[in-house]
Amino acid sequence: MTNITVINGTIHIFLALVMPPLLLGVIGKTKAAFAGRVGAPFFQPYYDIIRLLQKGTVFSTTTSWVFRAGPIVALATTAVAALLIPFGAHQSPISFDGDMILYAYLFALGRFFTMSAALDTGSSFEGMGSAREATFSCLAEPTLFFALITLSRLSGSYSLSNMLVNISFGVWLNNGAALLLLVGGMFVVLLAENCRIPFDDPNTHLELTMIHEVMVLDHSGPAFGIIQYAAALKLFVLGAFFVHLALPYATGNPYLDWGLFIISMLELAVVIGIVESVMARLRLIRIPQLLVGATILAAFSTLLVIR
Amino acid sequence: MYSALQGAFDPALVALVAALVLGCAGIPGLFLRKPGSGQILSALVTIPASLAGVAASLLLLFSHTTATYVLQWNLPFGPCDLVIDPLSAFFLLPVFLVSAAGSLFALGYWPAAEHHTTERGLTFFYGLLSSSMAILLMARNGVFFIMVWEIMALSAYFLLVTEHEREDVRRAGIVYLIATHVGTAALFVYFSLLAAQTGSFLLPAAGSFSALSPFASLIALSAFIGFGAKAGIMPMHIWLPSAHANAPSHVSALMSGVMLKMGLYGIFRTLTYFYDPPLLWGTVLTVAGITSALFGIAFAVAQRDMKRLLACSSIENVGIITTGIGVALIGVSSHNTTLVYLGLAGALLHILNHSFFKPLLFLGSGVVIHATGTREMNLMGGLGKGMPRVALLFMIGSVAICGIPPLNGFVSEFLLYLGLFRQLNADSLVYLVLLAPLLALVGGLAVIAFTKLYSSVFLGTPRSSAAVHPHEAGLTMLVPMAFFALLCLLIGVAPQLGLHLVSPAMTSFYPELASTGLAAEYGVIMGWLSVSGGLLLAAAALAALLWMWRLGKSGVTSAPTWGCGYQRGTARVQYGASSFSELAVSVFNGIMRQRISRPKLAGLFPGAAHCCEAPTETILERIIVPLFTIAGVSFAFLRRLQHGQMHLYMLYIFVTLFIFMLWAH
Amino acid sequence: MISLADQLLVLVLLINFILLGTSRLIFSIRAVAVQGVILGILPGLIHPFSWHLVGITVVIITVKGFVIPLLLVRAVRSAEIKREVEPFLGYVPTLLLGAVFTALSFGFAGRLPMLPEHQNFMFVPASIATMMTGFLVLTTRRKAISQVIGYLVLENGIFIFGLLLAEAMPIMVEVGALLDLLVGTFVMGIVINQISREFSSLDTSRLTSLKEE
Amino acid sequence: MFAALILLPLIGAAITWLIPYDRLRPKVLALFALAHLGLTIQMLSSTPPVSPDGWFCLDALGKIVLLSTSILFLACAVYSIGYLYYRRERSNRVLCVALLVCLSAASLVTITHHLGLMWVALETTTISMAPLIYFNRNARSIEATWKYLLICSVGVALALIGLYFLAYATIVARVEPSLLLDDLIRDAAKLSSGWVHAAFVFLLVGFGTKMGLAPLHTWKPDAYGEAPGLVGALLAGGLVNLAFLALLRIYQLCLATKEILFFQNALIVMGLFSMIMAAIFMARQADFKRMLAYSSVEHVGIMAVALGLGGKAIFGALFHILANGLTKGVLFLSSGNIHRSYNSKSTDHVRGALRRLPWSGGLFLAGFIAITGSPPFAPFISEFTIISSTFIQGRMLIGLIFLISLTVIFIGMAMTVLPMVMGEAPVDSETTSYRDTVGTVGPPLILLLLVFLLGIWMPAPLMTLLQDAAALLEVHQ
Repeated sequence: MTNITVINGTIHIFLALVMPPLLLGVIGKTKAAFAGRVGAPFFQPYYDIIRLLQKGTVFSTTTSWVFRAGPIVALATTAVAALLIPFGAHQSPISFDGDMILYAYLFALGRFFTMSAALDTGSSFEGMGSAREATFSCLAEPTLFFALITLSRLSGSYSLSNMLVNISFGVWLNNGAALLLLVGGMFVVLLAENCRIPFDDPNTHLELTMIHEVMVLDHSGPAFGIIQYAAALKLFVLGAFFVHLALPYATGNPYLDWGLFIISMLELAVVIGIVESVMARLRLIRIPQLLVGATILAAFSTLLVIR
Repeated sequence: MYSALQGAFDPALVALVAALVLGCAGIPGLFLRKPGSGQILSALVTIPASLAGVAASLLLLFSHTTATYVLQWNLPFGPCDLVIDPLSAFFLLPVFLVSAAGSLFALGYWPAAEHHTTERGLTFFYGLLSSSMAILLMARNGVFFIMVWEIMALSAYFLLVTEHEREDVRRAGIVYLIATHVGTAALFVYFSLLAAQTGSFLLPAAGSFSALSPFASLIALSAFIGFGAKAGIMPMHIWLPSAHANAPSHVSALMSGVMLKMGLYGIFRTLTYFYDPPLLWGTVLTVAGITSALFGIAFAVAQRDMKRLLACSSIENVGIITTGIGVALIGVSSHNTTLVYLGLAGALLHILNHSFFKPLLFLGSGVVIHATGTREMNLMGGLGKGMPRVALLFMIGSVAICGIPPLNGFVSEFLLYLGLFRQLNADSLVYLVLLAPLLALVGGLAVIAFTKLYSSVFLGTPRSSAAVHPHEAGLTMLVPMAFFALLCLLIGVAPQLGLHLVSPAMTSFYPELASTGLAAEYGVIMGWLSVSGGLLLAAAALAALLWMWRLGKSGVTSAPTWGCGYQRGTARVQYGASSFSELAVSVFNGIMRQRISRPKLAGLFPGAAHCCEAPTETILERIIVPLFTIAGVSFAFLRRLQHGQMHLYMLYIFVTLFIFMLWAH
Repeated sequence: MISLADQLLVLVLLINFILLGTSRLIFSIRAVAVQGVILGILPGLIHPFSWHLVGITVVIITVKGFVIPLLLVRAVRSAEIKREVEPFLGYVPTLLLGAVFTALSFGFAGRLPMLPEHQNFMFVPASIATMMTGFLVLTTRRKAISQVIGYLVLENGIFIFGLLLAEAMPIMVEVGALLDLLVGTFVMGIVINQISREFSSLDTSRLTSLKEE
Repeated sequence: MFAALILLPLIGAAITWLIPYDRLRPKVLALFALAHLGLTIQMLSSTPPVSPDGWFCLDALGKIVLLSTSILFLACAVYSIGYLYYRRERSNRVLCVALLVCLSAASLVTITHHLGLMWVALETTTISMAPLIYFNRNARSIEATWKYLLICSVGVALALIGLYFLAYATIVARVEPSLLLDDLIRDAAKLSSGWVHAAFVFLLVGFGTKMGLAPLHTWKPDAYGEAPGLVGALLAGGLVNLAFLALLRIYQLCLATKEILFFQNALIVMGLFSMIMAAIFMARQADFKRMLAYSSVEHVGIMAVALGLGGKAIFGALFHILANGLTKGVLFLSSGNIHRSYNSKSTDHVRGALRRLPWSGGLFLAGFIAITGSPPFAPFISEFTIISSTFIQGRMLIGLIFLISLTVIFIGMAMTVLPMVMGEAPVDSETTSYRDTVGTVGPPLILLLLVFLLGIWMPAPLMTLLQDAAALLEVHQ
């Protein structure tokens, strides 16, 4: 426990706590820019969340404790996941052999409760949403594992920190094809898991078309605030994973590396924003095909590295 | 029959006596006049006996000793040994635990007052089933093994057909009986071949013969068929869904939680004989396992009957376990100790875990069915308000069976995953790692299946009159469930315990493991798992506190669910079980093959129409039943030989005579 | 003496052909009776005199020649049927088959490892031919009576062979066998009566209700 | 001693003939059956000396068959008290007399070593059974009786030819001509093989017909189907064993003549064929008594195969004599009760027997489980011994065919039996006066207990008896 690790850990937790909503803000700003608008300020998501936390709550009469547990578990799981994933070139606070499996399954736990909470309201729309969430994330699961296999093979280690920190330009030079395929696959998963366009449109107003947003339709006030924050955190965590693959630069100087990490996260946000503004939402029937496509990309990358 | 078993007072003896007591527990009830007294008596006898049995098994497990008794029987099949080695002791744990829980549960679930005609038989055969399984684990004489095995199978049959007035129960019974008998036939071959090899009906000692010896692969094959049929490995699983769905719930718990494991035990026991299993065997087991897991859970997603869903998920779990065994076996044949360790640990721990959460879920479904009088999930809903405790326990079971942290199901799957990942940097058989994404897919489907089960039963609003007035279960039903839920939590947050529990069985299966430091290494990782489990709970608590605080500040109002402006919403509008899984089913329809009858809507104002989606037993209904019909038809013409014309019967005699005369000269 | 026995055996063979050829039941019963009497005489011709022999002869003649035929005749009368109409296999084909079988049996008997003193006898071929006749009647005739007759002829064939080994067959067994034959035929007679009462005919092709369909 | 065993039933027959009361006769019958069993046990415990002329000798083989026959007969006799109470409409004089005559003849078969005498006794049992099959006095039972009588008589006649050939073989071989088993075995080596072969074929086919090996079994379903339950039990559990004993005698002779191989193969072929036939005919069998008949065909097949295999399987075959006999008793007696209660043998009408007749239905179910070779019942011991010895002898193909047909038979039987006993009795089913009584349930229950006991525990004397018997059938080099 040297004090550099302590410092890194503190920064890690601090970033995980503070930064996520900013990404949403950046995305919003980017989209506004593309639409030729000024758009909401970068910190709008923070305002929203704080506002929501102050609002009163409406509970549906049909709901039970499961409905209340939903947001909490979602937040908790994402938070623990945030502790497992390394930010930038730094080890994550918690890392042990096999933590990537825990990482993957934590999201399953969150999903289980989010979907149950949605179904607890007895509303057909939220049922619809959770049914879609269930199917799509189930299809996204194998992709993540193929990615993990590839990374574990490339790094020769079994914990997220090592396998992600290990990715460098050197690795890119040797296994460029595999990593490229992987980046493609993981980007799709990133968008799908966070219900971004082209999978889902967070700010449409037609419930019939939504996935994630429709699931939380009946949550209000603080609960909704927690959900928003959890969603942002999830984006942040998965984003961190993706950034490691796509933009693996490191200087070796810890403080510079933190800076680099923040920048690359913002880059990612911008990219997502661009994608969202140039693409239209896919028809639901197409989504499974796209996800399977991503799986195939990841599978190929795995085959490339283990052959 | 059996002269007294000589031997000092020791755990093995305790376990043996406990097993026998279990068997006798139901007998007094057959003769007692007062209805129900037998049931209570058997519970009173069974529970202490089982607890003693559990204690004894634990002692045996950790003392790493092997206790042997010789049964003085006078059947012409050589000496009959009863042996408890760590492997048997390990398998004894679920037997005793689940039997005890079930016999307590039965008091509330199957009260003699309501079921005076069936209760006696049920109690008797329940005891017989438990005890036969316990003794099976000790039997080391092939013929004795088969006898106990068949007693087990038959008593399970009689338990299954308790409500034989119902047509589907009868059909399930026949399918089960035929399947198990075919399995027993395979075991006849198995033990005969073993006897042909060793010259006696005693089961061969561990590592006593080579897989290259003649018939070795035939022995393995017959074992795979015979034991696999009982374990429910695809494609020998055909009997399983209907059987588990139609038995009384505590019987389903025993069958699914323990009886399936007897098949797995047989496979384990068989594998101990050979010191050089070829790679092929491991591969076959792995492929069969992962197929069962994938198809099993896929079928589960499609089900509408909640017990059928649970049964299908048993197929999945057995599949995962079998995959673990297969992986371990591959490790054995490729001398990769780590793979052996992780595969075995995953398989054995999952056996234990599955015997915790599956009974929990079956008992829970029993309560639900008891309350609603239906197994059809589409007719339920909103039960969580009527029976909050059951709902909570059922939630724990569901999370655990999905293999999600922080519960026990995750631990065993974690070990298996780790084994597969470890293979990445092994020098050979790297492709094994490709099982991981498949397992992940299985996990995803499991989440779908159990969200569907849990939410359509306990959440939302009642979808039919059946589910309107649920009543909370009595203590006799809640205590067993709570007990299993606690076990799930315990192993979930303290995985080291689970690892500790399986290690003796592992070393007795593969002695080389004792010398390695793997146990310590993975003990540490298990420690990390419990740390993160703790963190998870802490984070949840924090978030909850934050929320509470905010709720305190800002007011709470309650209103009906937001119906998007649609005012006439009824309970039927909500997403039901079938509608929830419809999307997933449509994606995986290649496997599930739903039978969908959609009405033709014609004209401007079509009348009322009815659409029905029914999951099919693909293998049974599309392959096996047609095969039987074909066979029946193709042999039917031979029946004309019995045409009733006597002068032709005479001719048969003379023709036979003639043929034999020709043959003789 | 031996030659006489052979001539009698030829007579037996002739009776076989009569049985195969005739359709009148009473007549064939009589024929069987005659065959029985001949069989009764035969032992006397080939074995030296002894009271045991006399006893045998008397018993055989009474049973085979009189009692059994009487039983059958009674059955026929009570069933009031005269003749075997449309058998499963016509008369001419059965006759031909009978001829073929007889020929075959002569050929076959020639190649059997017989005792030299039996070599030139006609006993074995005659017995085989008679058995074959019995089979033929049993398998081709429709009326219950005819089938009984077939059974009797079969028994006769066996009996002829038995003549060769009187010393191996103790009297007790001989008598027992005869007794069984007698009782058997008696019971068959009863059953035939029942059949004719139940089905108002002796046509066994009606007795085909017990079968798998 | 021997004379007593034969004469006792005959005296009984005479007495029952004279008794004018239908109610009294069955009781007398049971009394004599009991006495006969007592005598049997007495003879088993202290084996009487061989009669001076060597005609009568109770060896281990005879003992086994005698024991099983006597036990079964007692059960049937006791059952007849309860059963005939429901058949008061007709006189049971012939039935009782014929039963006792049959018992006497059966005992004679078991104790004689003179093949000619054995043949006479066998023929007597055949004939004495005919009136029993005809007991129901309807068109179907006449037909059954007629077929049974004629086919079996012809079959046994063929056996007689076989015996004549044997005798002639002795004459040809210039040894002292005789049909005494012991003499034949003594001079077996000298006998001319041609005649002996022919003899074996005729004896196999002859006794095979009586035993009901396919394709000579054609009379069986008819006779078993139409006869009353207790007669069926005696046919399937008693007469079959007598015929098998006859085959065993021939087998002994074959061993001595060293012509054994052909005989063994013939036995295996016929046995397997019988099992396959039984399997085919049991599937979708709508008449449960006929189903039992085919099950009997199957089990004679099993015994034949076991005999053909030799070695350890012989032990199985000998034990199967006992196991099969007793189990068949359970099945036929309980099925008789079910038949009485529903007044129908068709599985379309017979449903829910467990609800309507808890005892008979339960016994029938248990009997089914036992006869299909499930532990813990006696047939499992014998059948497993046979199967395992096929594999231990390395005769995989035979073992597999054996096992497959057993499985198919199980499936067929389950499809017929389970719907019968399970579920609810159909509302439109005929209501009859029959109720389960001690008289009609006790005997099969006792038999079932015996079958169960033998399934888990083999008494030492029985063990020695079986081993002695098996020793008689071992190949002596």
